[in-house]
Amino acid sequence: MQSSQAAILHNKKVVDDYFRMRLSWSGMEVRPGQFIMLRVSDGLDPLLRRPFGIYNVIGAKKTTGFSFKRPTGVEILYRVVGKGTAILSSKEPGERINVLGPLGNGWVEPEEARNVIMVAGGVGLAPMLPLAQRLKAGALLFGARHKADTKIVAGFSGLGCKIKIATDDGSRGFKGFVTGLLAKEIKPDSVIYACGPAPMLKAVAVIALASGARCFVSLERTMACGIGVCLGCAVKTGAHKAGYEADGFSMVCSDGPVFDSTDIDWDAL
Amino acid sequence: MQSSQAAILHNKKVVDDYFRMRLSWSGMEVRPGQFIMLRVSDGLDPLLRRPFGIYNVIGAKKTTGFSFKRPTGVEILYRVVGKGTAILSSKEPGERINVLGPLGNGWVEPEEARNVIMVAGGVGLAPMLPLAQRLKAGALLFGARHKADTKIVAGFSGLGCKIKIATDDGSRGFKGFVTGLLAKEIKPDSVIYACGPAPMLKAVAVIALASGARCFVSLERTMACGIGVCLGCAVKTGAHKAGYEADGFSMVCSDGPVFDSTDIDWDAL
Amino acid sequence: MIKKAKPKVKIDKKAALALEVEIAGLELRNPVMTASGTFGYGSEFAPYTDLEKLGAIIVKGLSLKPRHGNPSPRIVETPCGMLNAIGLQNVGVEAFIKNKLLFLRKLKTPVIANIFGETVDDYRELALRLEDAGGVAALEINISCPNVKKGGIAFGTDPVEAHKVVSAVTSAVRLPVITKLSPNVTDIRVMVRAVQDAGTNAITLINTIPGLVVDVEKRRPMLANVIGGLSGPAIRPIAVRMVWEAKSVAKVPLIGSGGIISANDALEFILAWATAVQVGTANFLDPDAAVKVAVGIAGYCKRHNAAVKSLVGGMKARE
Amino acid sequence: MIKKAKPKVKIDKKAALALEVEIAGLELRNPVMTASGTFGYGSEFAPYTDLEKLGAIIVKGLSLKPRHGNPSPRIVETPCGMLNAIGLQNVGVEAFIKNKLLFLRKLKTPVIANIFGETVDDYRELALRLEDAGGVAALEINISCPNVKKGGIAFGTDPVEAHKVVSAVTSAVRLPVITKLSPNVTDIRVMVRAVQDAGTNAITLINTIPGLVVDVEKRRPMLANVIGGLSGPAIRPIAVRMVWEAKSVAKVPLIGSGGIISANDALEFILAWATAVQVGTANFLDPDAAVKVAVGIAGYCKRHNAAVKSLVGGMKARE
Ligand SMILES: Cc1cc2nc3c(=O)[nH]c(=O)nc-3n(C[C@H](O)[C@H](O)[C@H](O)COP(=O)(O)OP(=O)(O)OC[C@H]3O[C@@H](n4cnc5c(N)ncnc54)[C@H](O)[C@@H]3O)c2cc1C
Ligand SMILES: Cc1cc2nc3c(=O)[nH]c(=O)nc-3n(C[C@H](O)[C@H](O)[C@H](O)COP(=O)(O)OP(=O)(O)OC[C@H]3O[C@@H](n4cnc5c(N)ncnc54)[C@H](O)[C@@H]3O)c2cc1C
Ligand SMILES: Cc1cc2nc3c(=O)[nH]c(=O)nc-3n(C[C@H](O)[C@H](O)[C@H](O)COP(=O)(O)O)c2cc1C
Ligand SMILES: Cc1cc2nc3c(=O)[nH]c(=O)nc-3n(C[C@H](O)[C@H](O)[C@H](O)COP(=O)(O)O)c2cc1C
Ligand code: FES
Ligand code: FES
Repeated sequence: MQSSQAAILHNKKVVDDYFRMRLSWSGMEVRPGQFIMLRVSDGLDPLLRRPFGIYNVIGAKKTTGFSFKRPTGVEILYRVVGKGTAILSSKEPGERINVLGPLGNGWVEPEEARNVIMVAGGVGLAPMLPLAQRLKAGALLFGARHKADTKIVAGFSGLGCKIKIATDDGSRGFKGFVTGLLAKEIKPDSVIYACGPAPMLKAVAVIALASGARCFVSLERTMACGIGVCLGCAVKTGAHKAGYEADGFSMVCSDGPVFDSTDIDWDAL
Repeated sequence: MQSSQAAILHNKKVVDDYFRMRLSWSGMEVRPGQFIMLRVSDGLDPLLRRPFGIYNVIGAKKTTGFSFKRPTGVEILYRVVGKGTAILSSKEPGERINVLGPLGNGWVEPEEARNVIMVAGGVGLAPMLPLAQRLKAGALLFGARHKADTKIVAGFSGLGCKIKIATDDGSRGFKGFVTGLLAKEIKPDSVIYACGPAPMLKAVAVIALASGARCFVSLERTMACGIGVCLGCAVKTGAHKAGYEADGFSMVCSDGPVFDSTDIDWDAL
Repeated sequence: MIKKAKPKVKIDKKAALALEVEIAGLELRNPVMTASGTFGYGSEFAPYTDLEKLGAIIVKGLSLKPRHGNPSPRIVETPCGMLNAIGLQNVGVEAFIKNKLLFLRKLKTPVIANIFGETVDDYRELALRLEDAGGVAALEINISCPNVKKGGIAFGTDPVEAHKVVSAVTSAVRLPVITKLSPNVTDIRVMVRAVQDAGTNAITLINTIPGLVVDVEKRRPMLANVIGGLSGPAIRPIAVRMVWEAKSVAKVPLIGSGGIISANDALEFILAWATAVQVGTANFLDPDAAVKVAVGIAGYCKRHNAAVKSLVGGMKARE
Repeated sequence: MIKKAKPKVKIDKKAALALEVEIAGLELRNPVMTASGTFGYGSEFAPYTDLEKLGAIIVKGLSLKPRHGNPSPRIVETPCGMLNAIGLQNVGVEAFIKNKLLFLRKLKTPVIANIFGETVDDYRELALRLEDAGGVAALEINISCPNVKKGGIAFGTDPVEAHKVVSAVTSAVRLPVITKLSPNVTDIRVMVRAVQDAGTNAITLINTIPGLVVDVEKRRPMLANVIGGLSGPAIRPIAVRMVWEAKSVAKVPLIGSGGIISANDALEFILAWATAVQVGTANFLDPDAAVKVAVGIAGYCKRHNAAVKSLVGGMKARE
């Protein structure tokens, strides 16, 4: 974990309001599902760092394990939704930006035998790429607003995972929510990895529970510190978990962002 | 007067921390010594506009009068001293920036017969160029930190004014303050136009008073509105002037920035 | 080419109706006023904005006699805000009536005179003089000023003194009276009750918050007056909270002020129970800011198919 | 290549001496502390900063029993600031002593425990328990909490209640006691006098300022708790002003807190009479922020050839 100035290696529009930014990286190990926090401005407005999932890991040494060893770069895939991401999208290669990370616990490694299903909504696709890169198997179910958005899924081809797409307007793939695809795909021995808007995650959790499949979700909350100290990114978690961190609330940044879907109090989310 | 988005036509380093920025201009008349206020950021930090003297007027129709009619561009000459000017220096041509102006009253036109002396310290040179462009005569006394800085005076050559330079370290021209040059140049019938740091202006005012020459100074104060409503940019002015605006305080933005040096209460500055 | 920044969006008739609010018997075409001390006497903004698109214009605070104000420096920028210690410089009520009111009277926009004094009598006299003059639609009483007869403690931080000064004005004139409260109190509700009992017809909150910025190189305060009043976006969350707190006891309409830059900011106040809002520091960033806020509110009303009146207090606490 | 952001500047010996200050009998190597609730229990920052370069570490506020805190969302960004309504979630004093103090005791940096309760007895018990445990150099009492026995009015806004709670602690323990004041009062000097009379050894000002942010699209508060505490650079001018005001009656050392991001900000507080400072929200922007502030102060001291002690209160009002 480090807080440091990284060089922006590139920053390109993918489609519409989606951008990819590549940053230099010191070689620190990265696990699929971890995230980083960026200070988008040296000024005081916006004040807080912004969190982004690690979308791509560059130059890592080939290992057989579940993590990326000694990468030289990381990439984020981000959508411009407000002033922080707007500033980010205006950055030029060569500029430097302060990066804190890698943060959080990342995806839980599946047992070999399991049938893996990744479910992503919109920019929730970001933390799936490192997972797909490691697993080189399974299915990716991706939900988007419309055909254009599905361009961001291109990075997944050739990784050995089966890709199925749903769009809100039916302009590509299945018309409707991505959970519609999941219902068809899921098996009791599936292990599901999901990231996207809260209502989508909740629906995924419900389907998983019904089918008996294990399900991990990557959550988003407004964050200030990213390292478990401000206690700002709390989510209500099941009381069955032992210890302080789970006595009512867990921190998305340090206890997550990945949680077993059965640990989350979905009604409070 | 207008508040509008201008295009940045260029933004170049002149030397050290001095930059020139050219902005598109709607054709509105400009008088030498007027200034503009720029919003250096669309964000909230820094919050207030920053004032800059108009340094150059582009594409004005040739007129015989004292003002520039229908210009298509204006230029500022600025020194990076803090976060606002630092942000300004990072802007690229093609970007847009919000401009309020032209503001203030500008220099008072001299009677033809007078022997004009312009006295500028550092970036106080900026509002002198339009004056020199209109007058095409007189002397410019310019004080700088060192030889390198004197590069900013290049724009004055060929305008028909005699240029004399003083540097703090003597690396070019007279060694010492620019007021040293003034003492030699001044005559009772001189009319002096001065802009620069407050101590310099005060010294100029004293010399002018002693010699009986008329003297106009362009002052700087922290400003919020630039249009005389916040009453933030007050300077203490002589009680001899009639009317509300001068009953103790005058506003640099709307009553100035140019004042007759005998109107200023120099001890309160 | 430089383009005029004025918004081209027109507020259509139905939308215009959606914007109307009533404050202290005053019908306002929209809830956006300009805050005292940030809009001069109105005319200064005529080159930059359409004064007739404003809900109301509140002029710079007026005293009986002209005032010179504080020594300079009077302002300093702060993170997302600014500190001012103008010292209430103004032309005085007579010069206002003689020189400034003429222009304002011609506008279709109601003009509200902001007044302050050093004694209760000052306030009463000011009110009477302005009512007599005609052309002023309402008075806003600034009570964040030291009471010279009471050892300089601000009228606005003492409920008894606040009651006195407001009573003196409300009993003297028929003009609607708005009282502008200082945020510098332990419990804003106590002040709300006091001025309400004294007959105020509406309440503005908040005035600036006292602050200090030090010049660390020169080891002295940035402002000649040492302390100044903090305004701008930095204080907005505090101001919105105070409006919300005030509402728990307020029976008269509230006017929100503090850090409004955009329509969104104004709507925060409205949803938290402000019937109208004031745009202050933002006028310095953009002389057309207040009209842009009004236009933005119109857009919101259209999108949400709601009238401003129906949005007042529309914030529901989470389940 | 990514480079470590840690400042390479070393604080040399003479410079180090220039930084020393004393607060409540505690010798601090420099005046920079970490503010409670923004630095966890210290260990979380070990990967990012050198904990032994800090003047003191103040840990997250502790209560007798562990507390779950408020529902989520708990934080929201504001212009140059943030609002938090964590609800004082913490592990409770016993778990702190058992699990967290072990690590902290090994540091050469003094550890200050921040405590809060719902009754006067809570505070006393907490103080006794922490003194018994050993390894805590001082206590900081957070009195910005509702007093459940007095209808929920905060201890920190009532001088009588504040006096009670501080007396209870100072009379129970020998540890130095710092009282942290709420800014939410009409006159901070009244509170300073009250807690000083109750025997506090130092005073921290200010805690966060209550604020409210509205989600205008959803028409509800951004925070589940509706109101949160405003921190960050936005409040700095208010905090500096309160330190300056407090000094007019304070006999004990003051500790400045509120919006400190840089050494310059810290020096504003010091010149306005703070003997030490706390870095809070800035720790979120940069986990090495507090050490950078200390390094920056060292640089200033060198440039100005002055010791921190000699800078305290060094602000001269203008002639
Ligand atoms: C662990 C984690 C990983 C994330 N990974 C990615 C990613 O890979 N790519 C990506 O594009 N985004 C990601 N996000 C969301 C991203 O952080 C927000 O979109 C961003 O902070 C918005 O900043 P802004 O200044 O542009 O928006 P703001 O102006 O702050 O807000 C604009 C809108 O975004 C919402 N918003 C603000 N902050 C957050 C937040 N932290 N989480 C969710 N919504 C927010 C606001 O409620 C508002 O509606 C992630 C968030 C978390 C917590
Ligand atoms: C009428 C007028 C005309 C001006 N013309 C020019 C010009 O042509 N070229 C140019 O480079 N500068 C000019 N200035 C000064 C310029 O406005 C300031 O340098 C600028 O606002 C500083 O902004 P900043 O954010 O970089 O500095 P800040 O971070 O705000 O401050 C950095 C330093 O600059 C000082 N400073 C800040 N604002 C002002 C100000 N308004 N006046 C003087 N000092 C200030 C501060 O005290 C501080 O020491 C002019 C000022 C006025 C009032
Ligand atoms: C430069 C300046 C001058 C002000 N003068 C007055 C005044 O004369 N009377 C008054 O009641 N309020 C005065 N105010 C306070 C504003 O009217 C407003 O209440 C405050 O600035 C908060 O709003 P804002 O954050 O939108 O500026 C002044 C504010 C500023 C910034
Ligand atoms: C997330 C958060 C949690 C806090 N928790 C506590 C706390 O437990 N006890 C306390 O006394 N102050 C607490 N504070 C207040 C800070 O210690 C500090 O006084 C305040 O944030 C102002 O300083 P700053 O602007 O540097 O953050 C908290 C502040 C924040 C932002
Ligand atoms: S963001 Fe601070 S605890 Fe998670
Ligand atoms: S800057 Fe506002 S009056 Fe001059």
